[in-house]
Amino acid sequence: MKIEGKRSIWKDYQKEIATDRFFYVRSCVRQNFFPGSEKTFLRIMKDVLHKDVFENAAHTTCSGIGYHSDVVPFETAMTMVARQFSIMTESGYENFTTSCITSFGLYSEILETWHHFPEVEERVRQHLLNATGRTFLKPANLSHASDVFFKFRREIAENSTYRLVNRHTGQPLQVVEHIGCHYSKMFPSKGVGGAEYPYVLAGMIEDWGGEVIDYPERRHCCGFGFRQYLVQANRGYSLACSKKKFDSMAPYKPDFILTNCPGCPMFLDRWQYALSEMEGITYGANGLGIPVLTYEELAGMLLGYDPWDIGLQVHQVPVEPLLDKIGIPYDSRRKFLTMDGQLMGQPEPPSHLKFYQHE
Amino acid sequence: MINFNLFVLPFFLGLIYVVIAIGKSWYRWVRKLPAIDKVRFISGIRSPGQIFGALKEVFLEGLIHRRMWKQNPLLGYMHMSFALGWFLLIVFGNIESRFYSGTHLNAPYYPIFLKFFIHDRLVIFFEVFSVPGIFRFLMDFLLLFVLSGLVLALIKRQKSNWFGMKRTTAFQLTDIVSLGSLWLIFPMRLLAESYTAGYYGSGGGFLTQPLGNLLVWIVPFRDDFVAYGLWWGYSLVLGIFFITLPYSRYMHIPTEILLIFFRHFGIQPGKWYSSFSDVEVQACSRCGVCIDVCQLNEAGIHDSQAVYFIRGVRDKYVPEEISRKCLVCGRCQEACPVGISTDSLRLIKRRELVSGQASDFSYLAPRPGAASRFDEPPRQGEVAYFAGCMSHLTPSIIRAMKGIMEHAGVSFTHLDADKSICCGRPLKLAGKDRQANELIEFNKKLIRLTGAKTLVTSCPICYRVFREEYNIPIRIQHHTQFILDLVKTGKISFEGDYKKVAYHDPCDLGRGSGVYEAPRDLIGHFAISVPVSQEANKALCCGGSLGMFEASQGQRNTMTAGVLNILLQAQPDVLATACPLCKKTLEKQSPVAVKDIAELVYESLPKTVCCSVSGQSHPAKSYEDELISV
Amino acid sequence: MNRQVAVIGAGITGMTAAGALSELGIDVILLEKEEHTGGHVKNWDRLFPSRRPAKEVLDFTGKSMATGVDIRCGSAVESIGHNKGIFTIRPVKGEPVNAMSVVLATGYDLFDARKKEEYGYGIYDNVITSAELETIFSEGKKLTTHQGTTPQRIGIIHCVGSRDEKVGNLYCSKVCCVTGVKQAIEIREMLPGCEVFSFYMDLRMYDRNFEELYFEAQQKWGVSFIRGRLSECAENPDHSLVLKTEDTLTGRPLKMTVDMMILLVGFVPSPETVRIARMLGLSSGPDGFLLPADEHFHDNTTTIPGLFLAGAVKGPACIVNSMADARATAMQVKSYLNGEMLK
Amino acid sequence: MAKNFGYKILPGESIDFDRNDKLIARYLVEHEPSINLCIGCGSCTATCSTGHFTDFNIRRMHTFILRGETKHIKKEIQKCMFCGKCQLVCPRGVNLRNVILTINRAIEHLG
Repeated sequence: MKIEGKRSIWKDYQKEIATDRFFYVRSCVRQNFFPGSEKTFLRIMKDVLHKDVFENAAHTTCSGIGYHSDVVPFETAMTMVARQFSIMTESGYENFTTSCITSFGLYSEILETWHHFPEVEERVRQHLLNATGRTFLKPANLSHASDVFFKFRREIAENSTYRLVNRHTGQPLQVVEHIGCHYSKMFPSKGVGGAEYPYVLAGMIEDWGGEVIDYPERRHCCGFGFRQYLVQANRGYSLACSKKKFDSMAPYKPDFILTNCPGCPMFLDRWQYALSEMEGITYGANGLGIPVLTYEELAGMLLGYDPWDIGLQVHQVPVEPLLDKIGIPYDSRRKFLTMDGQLMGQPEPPSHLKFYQHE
Repeated sequence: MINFNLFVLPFFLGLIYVVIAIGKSWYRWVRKLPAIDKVRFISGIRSPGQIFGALKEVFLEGLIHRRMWKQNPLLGYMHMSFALGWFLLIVFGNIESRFYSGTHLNAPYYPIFLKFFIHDRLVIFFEVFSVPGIFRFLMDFLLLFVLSGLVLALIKRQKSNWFGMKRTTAFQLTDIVSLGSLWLIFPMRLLAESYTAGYYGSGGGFLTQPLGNLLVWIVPFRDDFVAYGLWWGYSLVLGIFFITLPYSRYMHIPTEILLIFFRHFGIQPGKWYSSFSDVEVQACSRCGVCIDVCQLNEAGIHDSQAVYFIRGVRDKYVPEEISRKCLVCGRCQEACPVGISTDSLRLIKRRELVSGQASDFSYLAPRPGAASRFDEPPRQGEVAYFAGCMSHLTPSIIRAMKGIMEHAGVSFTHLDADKSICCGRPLKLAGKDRQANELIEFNKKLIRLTGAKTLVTSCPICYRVFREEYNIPIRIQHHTQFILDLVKTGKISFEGDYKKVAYHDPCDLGRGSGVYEAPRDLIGHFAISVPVSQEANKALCCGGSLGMFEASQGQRNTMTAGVLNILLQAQPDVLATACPLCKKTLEKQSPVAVKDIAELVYESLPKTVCCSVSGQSHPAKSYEDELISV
Repeated sequence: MNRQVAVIGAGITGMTAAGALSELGIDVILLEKEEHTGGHVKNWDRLFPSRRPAKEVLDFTGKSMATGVDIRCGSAVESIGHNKGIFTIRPVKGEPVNAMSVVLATGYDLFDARKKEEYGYGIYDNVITSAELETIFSEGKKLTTHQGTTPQRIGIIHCVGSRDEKVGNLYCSKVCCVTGVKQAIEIREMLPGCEVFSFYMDLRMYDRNFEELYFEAQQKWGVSFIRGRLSECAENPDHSLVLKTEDTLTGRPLKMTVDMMILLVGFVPSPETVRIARMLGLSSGPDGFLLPADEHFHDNTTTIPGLFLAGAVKGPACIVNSMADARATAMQVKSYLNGEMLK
Repeated sequence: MAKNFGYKILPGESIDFDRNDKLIARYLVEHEPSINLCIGCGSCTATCSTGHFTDFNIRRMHTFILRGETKHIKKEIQKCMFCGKCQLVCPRGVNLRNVILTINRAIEHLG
């Protein structure tokens, strides 16, 4: 592996990312999957990076999930997106930042379509106007929230308490980065580092002290794939996709997996449970699984936020071994307590996947 | 008078040994015959006619070597001089000995060593016209006859190409001992008789007496011990020959006799290895005639000719590919002086090799409820025409056949107009008889359903298996026979210019089915047949044989080039054959057009007819319209 | 400095053209930007399909230029212009050249395999190009992996940078197919224990003895050909490579590990060709290669009288065709100088 | 105890060349090397007598064998009638009848 080769490719995929005044749109599903992530993003943007990030309650789904599940036509999706732009315009912002990768992909696709077919844009404007009386300006800058953290990765590192280093050995942690398919596979130029060797998460890992693992199935889908999962009959295929990735990365002994998409951490995390229950297969050291994190959770961890405040307790694969490796303290007793000290419920112990017992 | 001396013992014991050994083998082979063949054997030995026929063939083949003569006169003479000469020496020796012993019952060694036992009886040398004199002449003459063969045999060992033989077989140790002793028998006899005659001054014939006198003159000391020693030597080589015979290639001599009887009793090679096969294998004389006639030589293949294959069977080790490395063209079988069914033996081995492999032709079976070809009502055509798989790649043959039948007003059903179920012979050639029988059953059903009286095929491969295996009460004809009948009954006639045609005999039509004349007669009606140096039963295989599995395309091409050389010697305008596979194979390399006889016939029909006939417009509806939908 | 003809580019085409012109008694100068003549051919070990050493061809062509050709290496063209039938060329070094006619033989470049990112060239240790393999051959080295081990299985990837909309090249580079077959044979010859798999879309064995070479590769050398374009490649922990393709002849995706991968890189117009064409206002096709005045009747001339095109400036061409084209150009130049140019 | 969530891990469609057992492929290449000459033109399959009744595809089958995918071939190959038309049309001189016979043997000997 020649890292210089990758660097020369990264040079070709530089991306314009706004530096302030972000109009932030949330993901439909992330707040259920990993509820701490978006909150942590906003917290870091405000407290650490001191940026202006605006949210508008009128924001709805972009309909990307329906579009990619073949239930929402493109024409409809474009009008929905036009409405989000009009809300942004109305709010006085022009830097559009999405929490969701599929949204990001859909926005990119629509802006690219309008760029090549202005008559389509005109038609959509007319639809929106007829339906809602709204007009809009196109965003001056479109970024994914992970682009923003990539942009400010060094600032985050400077403010961090911890680094991605094994405190016992002093060695950098070995990290698998997994990029959502809709981030740059459709439009390599819209993603940091392109589609083949995306740099967006790799850059964070490098600057936060870890090392990136390049394994054969790095390009493969996490297994969510919308239709694969949404139709129960197809779920076996979803599971097979995840398994393919785990089998491929396992020989590299990753310390954890870092993701930037709503679905990926969900499926890479939960399918490890499903695989262990169905087939008795476990990955990671001592049958504990490979922890899967979102980039917001990781940033929060390194900045010294309480692991349970950023939602690490909702992970199926226990994160405690990773916290121990880095040296992040946590209170095991608080893991399943709500903010106001109530027990939030506790999962049944899995049959094969081991629960972490703190020494 | 005691007619015994110790020196006869080696001969006598050897003789007893060899008689017991042969008897034992014969008994074992007969006992192990399959039940049906045993019945044939028992009824055979009770039938004087069959016995006589067998004896006649034993005489013609075992002594005269008729087939060998046809194949190679020099070899024929060599073998005849040994076999017939020795046989007559024994016969006349026996008769002669009776004059001296006065009795009909002599010890077996007495005639053999007669000259030793009667050396003291005065017989005058020039007493030519007396009975003993005639015998003396006769015996010396026969000895000379045998010795002339021996000289040829010695020459053949050194210069086999003088005998037209390019390759011959290697000897094993027992063969060498046996052959050495065989070769020494007659020189020893000559020396012993001559010296005895010379020593006693009488008793020899025109050869032995002068030679004896010379020997006595040459040998510095005069002693009857020399004569005695020579008689010992003679007896010893005889004994050695007899004792080694059952373990050497010369066992083929007594085995061939049994084989001839078997054949005359109606016993034939079966599907599986049997006692009969064993007899055939042991009857192989390793003469190597099959090596030279084999076309594989041209392709650089020198390890799988019949004699090598049979050696493998005898030694119970045949490398797999050897059994499949054969054209199964039948040329070696045709040339074999012993008449061993080499192709059958080869196929037996192939059957053994694939016996564990399965086939699945369930897709051909009519599915319950579905309309299929098997539900069709019988057709009215008098002829069922089966073009054959290969003919699908030579559509001009099919077009010609349809045109001819239309022209002749023959109503026919085209059995394989669209799809064809293979006739089964290709599977049989792979050793898969059981699987082939499944296909045969499907095809039989189809044929029966047509209600036709005659089954005509364009493919000799199909023709052969139709005749040999189908067992259907319907006339089976190759299209050459069928067209010839049309000509003979005046249903078609020819016009146009006469071409020079060289005819190539397809293996399965000629040697395989004995159809040599129909194609030639037919060609004679519209063209001039030019001679081909190797034709009819000696015809070469085109090289495309389905019997061959192990040859590369390059090797096949070499064989084809060889055939074309022969076929084109008389510079014909066109090469005719009667097989789609031969046509495709020859066509590839031939500088002149290669056509099936049917095509030539079609082209030679009166022009008005020829042009009005189209391949598509024949009246009989295609039988394959209703297909099994899969 | 005045000359009758200036040939720009001393690859095999320019050398052949210059040699032919001087043999016709024409005063010719040969300009080359590099320090040596020979162009791409000097980096090649043996040539398809006969596997004649490339050096033989260069030596032969060099001899034809031995007398009468003024060879100027290290003389890249800084500017070129024409006025009233006289071309003025300013090289980066040396005095300007005035010529009555110019033969443009600036040829091609090899496709930069880095652009095909998913193949990992420049990133994975054991991905090399066909040109690099030739260098290994011509230096007489043993073919080893980056880690120094003897490869047990090698994948040869056809159409890298050719017939690929994704890199903007729709055209076929013509010579890579047979080069791949030749190199497969050479690998098998050098390393009999090494399996060779060629991944191809079509095998375009267009010229004499090419198909026969393909046949030989299959029959004698047991090279395996898998019909399917490589879609992606990844590296294993042991630095071997995982190839993913569709085995289109079975209709199933196929995954295979190889120790090394050879990329058969195609032709692109050389930067020199593009630059000089721009200075002269020559037109090029959608593929970027230069257009002659007419594809059938005036395939060596341009819209500028006295300016001729030879060899791979007009698109991918093998050595044999480039040399023939160069000789044809020389004859056309002679006609032009004699005032006999066909209209 | 394996739990049943109402779906199973689907086996991959992809040919895993490294993991596949290529014993039969090796046997085939060793005993009938002409198989290497195939250029995948499909003449054999187009003319195949069995192919007229079923979707028997000898070209694809032997390609599968060379890739080590043999499971479904074992049954399928039994449909061949051995008529030899495939061999007669092959532009590369592949000895196809022996290819099929050799595959049969390989399956018999090597499972």
